[in-house]
Amino acid sequence: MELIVSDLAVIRGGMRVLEGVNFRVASGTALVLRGPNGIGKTTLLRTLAGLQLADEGEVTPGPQEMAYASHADGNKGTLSVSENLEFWANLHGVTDISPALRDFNLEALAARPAGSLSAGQKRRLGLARMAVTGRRIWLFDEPTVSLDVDSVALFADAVRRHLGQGGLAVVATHIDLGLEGDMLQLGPFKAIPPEETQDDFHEAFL
Amino acid sequence: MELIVSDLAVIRGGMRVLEGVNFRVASGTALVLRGPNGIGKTTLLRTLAGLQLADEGEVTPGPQEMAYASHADGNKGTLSVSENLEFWANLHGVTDISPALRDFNLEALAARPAGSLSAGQKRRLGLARMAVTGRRIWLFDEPTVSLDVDSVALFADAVRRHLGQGGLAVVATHIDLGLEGDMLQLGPFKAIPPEETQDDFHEAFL
Amino acid sequence: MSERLPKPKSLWEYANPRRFMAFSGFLLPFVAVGTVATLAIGLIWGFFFTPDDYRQGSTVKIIYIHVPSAMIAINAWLMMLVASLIWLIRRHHVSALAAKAAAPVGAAMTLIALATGAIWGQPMWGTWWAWDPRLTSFLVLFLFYLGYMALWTAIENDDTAAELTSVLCIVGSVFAVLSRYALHFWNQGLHQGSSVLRAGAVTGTDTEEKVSNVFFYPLMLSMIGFAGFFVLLILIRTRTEVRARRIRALQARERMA
Amino acid sequence: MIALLKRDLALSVRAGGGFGLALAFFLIVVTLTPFAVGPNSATLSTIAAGILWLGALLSCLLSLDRILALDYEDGALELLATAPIPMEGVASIKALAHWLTTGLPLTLAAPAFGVLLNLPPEGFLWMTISLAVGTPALSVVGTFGAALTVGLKRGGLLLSLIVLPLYVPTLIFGAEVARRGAEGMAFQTPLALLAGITLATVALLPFASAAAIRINLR
Amino acid sequence: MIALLKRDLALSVRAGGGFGLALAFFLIVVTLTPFAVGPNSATLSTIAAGILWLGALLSCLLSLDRILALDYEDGALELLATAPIPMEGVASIKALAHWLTTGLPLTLAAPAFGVLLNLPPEGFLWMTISLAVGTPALSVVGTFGAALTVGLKRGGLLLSLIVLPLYVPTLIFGAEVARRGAEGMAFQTPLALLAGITLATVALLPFASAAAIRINLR
Ligand code: HEM
Ligand SMILES: Nc1ncnc2c1ncn2[C@@H]1O[C@H](COP(=O)(O)OP(=O)(O)OP(=O)(O)O)[C@@H](O)[C@H]1O
Ligand SMILES: Nc1ncnc2c1ncn2[C@@H]1O[C@H](COP(=O)(O)OP(=O)(O)OP(=O)(O)O)[C@@H](O)[C@H]1O
Ligand SMILES: [Mg+2]
Ligand SMILES: [Mg+2]
Repeated sequence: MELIVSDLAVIRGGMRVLEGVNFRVASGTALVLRGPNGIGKTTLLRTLAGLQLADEGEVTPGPQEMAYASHADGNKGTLSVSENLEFWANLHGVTDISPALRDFNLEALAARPAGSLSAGQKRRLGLARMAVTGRRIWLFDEPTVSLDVDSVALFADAVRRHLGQGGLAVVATHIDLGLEGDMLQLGPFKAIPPEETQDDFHEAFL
Repeated sequence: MELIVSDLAVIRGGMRVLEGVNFRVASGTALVLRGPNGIGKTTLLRTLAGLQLADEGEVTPGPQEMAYASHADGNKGTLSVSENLEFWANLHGVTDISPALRDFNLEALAARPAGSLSAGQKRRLGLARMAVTGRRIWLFDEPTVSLDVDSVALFADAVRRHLGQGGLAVVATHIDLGLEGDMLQLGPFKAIPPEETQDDFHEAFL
Repeated sequence: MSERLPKPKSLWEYANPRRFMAFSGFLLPFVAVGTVATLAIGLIWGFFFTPDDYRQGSTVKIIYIHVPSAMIAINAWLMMLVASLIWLIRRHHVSALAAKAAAPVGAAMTLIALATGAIWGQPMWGTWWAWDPRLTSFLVLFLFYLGYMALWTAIENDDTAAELTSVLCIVGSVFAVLSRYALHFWNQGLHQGSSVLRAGAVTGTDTEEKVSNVFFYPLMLSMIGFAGFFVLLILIRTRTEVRARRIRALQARERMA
Repeated sequence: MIALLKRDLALSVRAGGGFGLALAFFLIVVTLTPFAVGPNSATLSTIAAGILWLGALLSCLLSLDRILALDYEDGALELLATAPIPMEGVASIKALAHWLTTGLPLTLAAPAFGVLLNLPPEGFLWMTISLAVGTPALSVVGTFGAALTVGLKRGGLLLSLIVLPLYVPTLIFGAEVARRGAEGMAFQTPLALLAGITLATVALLPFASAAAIRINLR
Repeated sequence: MIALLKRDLALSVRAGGGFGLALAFFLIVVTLTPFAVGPNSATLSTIAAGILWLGALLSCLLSLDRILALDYEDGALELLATAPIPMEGVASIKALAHWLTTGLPLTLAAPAFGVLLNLPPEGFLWMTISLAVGTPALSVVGTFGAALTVGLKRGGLLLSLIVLPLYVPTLIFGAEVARRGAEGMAFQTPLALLAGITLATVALLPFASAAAIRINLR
């Protein structure tokens, strides 16, 4: 399987932020998205995940193959770590959460209410969710926010293991993750607002 | 002026997380707090900022000298960037927000509603808030989360400028900020749970 | 946007903002003149050149404002419904904006109908307000207008707002009809049924609660006048909305550049 | 789907008594009414049925904004949207969970509260029946309103502003059934209409809700 | 302080009409009542004053959870706690902002709605006065409740649960003033008591609220 993005244009807040984005990610490899703040990494990932519509262009395969880890984790503070994971697992028809707990070193915290975790512990839980989706393509938006060095290593291992099983990953980040895999600078794809002409009045709405 | 922390013990969720923390930060210098996830950096900073009570130990000067930038920024999505800053400025009796806007390269975004910013742009706004508090001691909790390299540099410069004016800063972080200043590993201060004896049954409640 | 445009191939092309602006700009003066004329004639005729009703006295003249405004109040919602459907199906921004523009007008008309009705009710029924189904269903209609407008104002992103309000408008219409039946079931009212458009009323042959011809022609005129007034307001407000929307789009461009 | 239902119930129970709260609010409204309208028991028993329905409706209303808001704020809603279950399913489940934690307990408790407003004895049975038939509609319509306003700060009031007009038919028929039941008049027609509304909304509205949620997530 | 007030008002206006919403909700409650209790205008005018007060109280209630919740969620409350203004000041300002956006408009609109429930004409003046005197207490007490429940997910219902009992005295005296005013009886005593309650709460409760907020922030 392969992730193919062909001249994709993504919009945010009614304006194009990126256009003509082209890349392919072969299974077993990872792609690292780079670019200054506000260039459109999050927007691109959300578009891949099917959370917002592309302005033009193609993405194959569809969202049903993708698992997306955003800035927000979507875990409930009142539920315990394992309860949160089990919920996501059930939802995706996965039965066993113990590997995920192990990979992200959460066994010790399994019984803790998620609300009582520290920032980094919360983050680990959020990442562990990906492992119970059973999806082939993993999309990460700044996954290592507030993770310490060991946890970053844990994360890198988990991703490598996933790649080893023929999965693939797209990671937007500002810092180095020690993940081999090619890198894509988004700078060049920045959308240039078309200069005003009479009859793009209609388009000027979009 | 000098920040003096003498054998401080901090509690979180009813449990001691750190004890016997001792350090001094002279004016014009910065202290970088380091430690694995969940060691107690956030808890320590919150205690310094006076947001929670110390279990024992002393902190001088009091909270009224400190400005604290936490994981959450406290800015309103419906208000514009400059409106948000002006609010904090008024609150602290500061009149001019333009330096803050300049230092964190927010002029271009000044009129944007804060809700429509990207993660990094939001973060810059959160950090700019510190510059309008007029406080001497700056406390940062993982300030560079989701900042790109340039913005990290901006941040470092701003802190240096503050130090240059005789201020001082305490920064909890996992990544290198290119900030000179001595570093404190919190690992050694991890609280050891007292083993149960008959007569500290009473303390076991704390 | 003043220079010539190619002739439209289909009616839908008028939904292109640019063509709409051109066309509506051309239409506006005619509608304005027509409206003023009919309204003036209808109201003046109605107020000064019709005899007082033997039963209701001069209060009957309220009908020249009351009935037309009530009529518009109902039809404004219908127009919003149609516009919303057009937006959802064919994605013409203008129709969404037209729906947005219609809401406050409709709400105002509802208020006028309620107010005039209340003023009329004082002499006729001896009370400002009675929980008569006709009246009450108008009150409920007003609530629907309120909710619709509140939703528009609450959402920043224009397209999202258009989508959501359209959905609300459609679902709301169903419930509005439901409520009307519910209300009629709930209470039998003192308010008279539709008689204006009954043949008997026009020919003056039917007996009770007829609106006889003397009152009928000026009433018709003022109804037409109100309809014109409605169209006029919608055109103006929609043009404003289009411009406002355009300004926002250009500002967004500015930011990105 | 089941997992989602389980989680929502668990959450509403953990977060300080899902069932308890709605009931308590109901109780309070009922108890406040006499203070407001005066203790005259004749007046009370005439308006009892109505007040009970009003109270049920309001305590439904107060819990509406939580149906989706929390999941939206912590990003769970986005993840649900990418999960392999249809958004219509999510909407229905949410409505069901809401009904189980508010509508159902209210229905069961209504007779007890009827006593407080000295509702005539014949009324109790029909009070309960009307609530049992009517409250599901309240939850479903409420979910629709929540879907429209999810993601808007201070949704609370706006939500109720949008939802309450939609409640009118249900309220009228429901209260009518209860009132007529209490006065021993014929209530078949309103009851049938009430059931009709409930069935229709339960069957159709989740699609509208799902659409609204999708739009809001973009 | 002024800055905070300005910001809060700005926010409630931006977020889709601070004033409008409370009013609209009030209107709706007033409209729904006859649907529930039946159109009989004799019954209505007897309970009019009470229902108006109940409606005002509820539309206050619905906006309570926004007083502090938003500031808590986005961390603004913590920052306010570290800012050089006393927490008591914050609590008072919050209450004031809430009153300006709900209590005040409600008071002004009450007579208009009185018409709908055919409140006897003598009643209007005293209805307005009782609301003007009573609603500030509602806002202050509400802020206290909000302070207690800030930081709890799905605070909404719990909050109203805590607050409503505290509203009882205000409601009783307020409705009493309005009712007596309508029936042309003596109302000095309840009015005096109502004013007393308001003054006392406004003067003292902010301290309790501030304490509650501080505790919740630890
Ligand atoms: C607030 C109170 C009232 C409201 C909301 C109200 C509303 C309406 C509505 C919706 C119509 C229908 C217009 C149409 O069918 O196109 C109408 C017509 C009419 N109303 Fe009222 N009305 C009110 C009070 C009154 C009163 C007090 C009177 C005096 C007796 C009155 C007399 C009429 C008449 C004569 C018509 C024309 C009947 C017809 O449709 O041919 N209304 N009103
Ligand atoms: N509300 C709470 N209840 C109970 N325990 C808590 C609570 N919040 C945090 N803890 C625990 O207190 C310890 C310190 O948490 P803290 O957030 O200070 O760690 P940290 O150093 O900031 O970690 P990170 O680098 O991940 O932010 C952690 O072990 C955490 O699990
Ligand atoms: N809701 C919104 N309305 C309008 N513009 C928005 C909105 N959200 C984001 N933007 C703009 O879209 C652009 C892309 O935002 P995005 O979040 O994708 O950037 P990013 O690459 O993720 O930045 P960061 O590295 O800071 O997360 C930014 O310029 C941002 O200002
Ligand atoms: Mg981002
Ligand atoms: Mg931390």
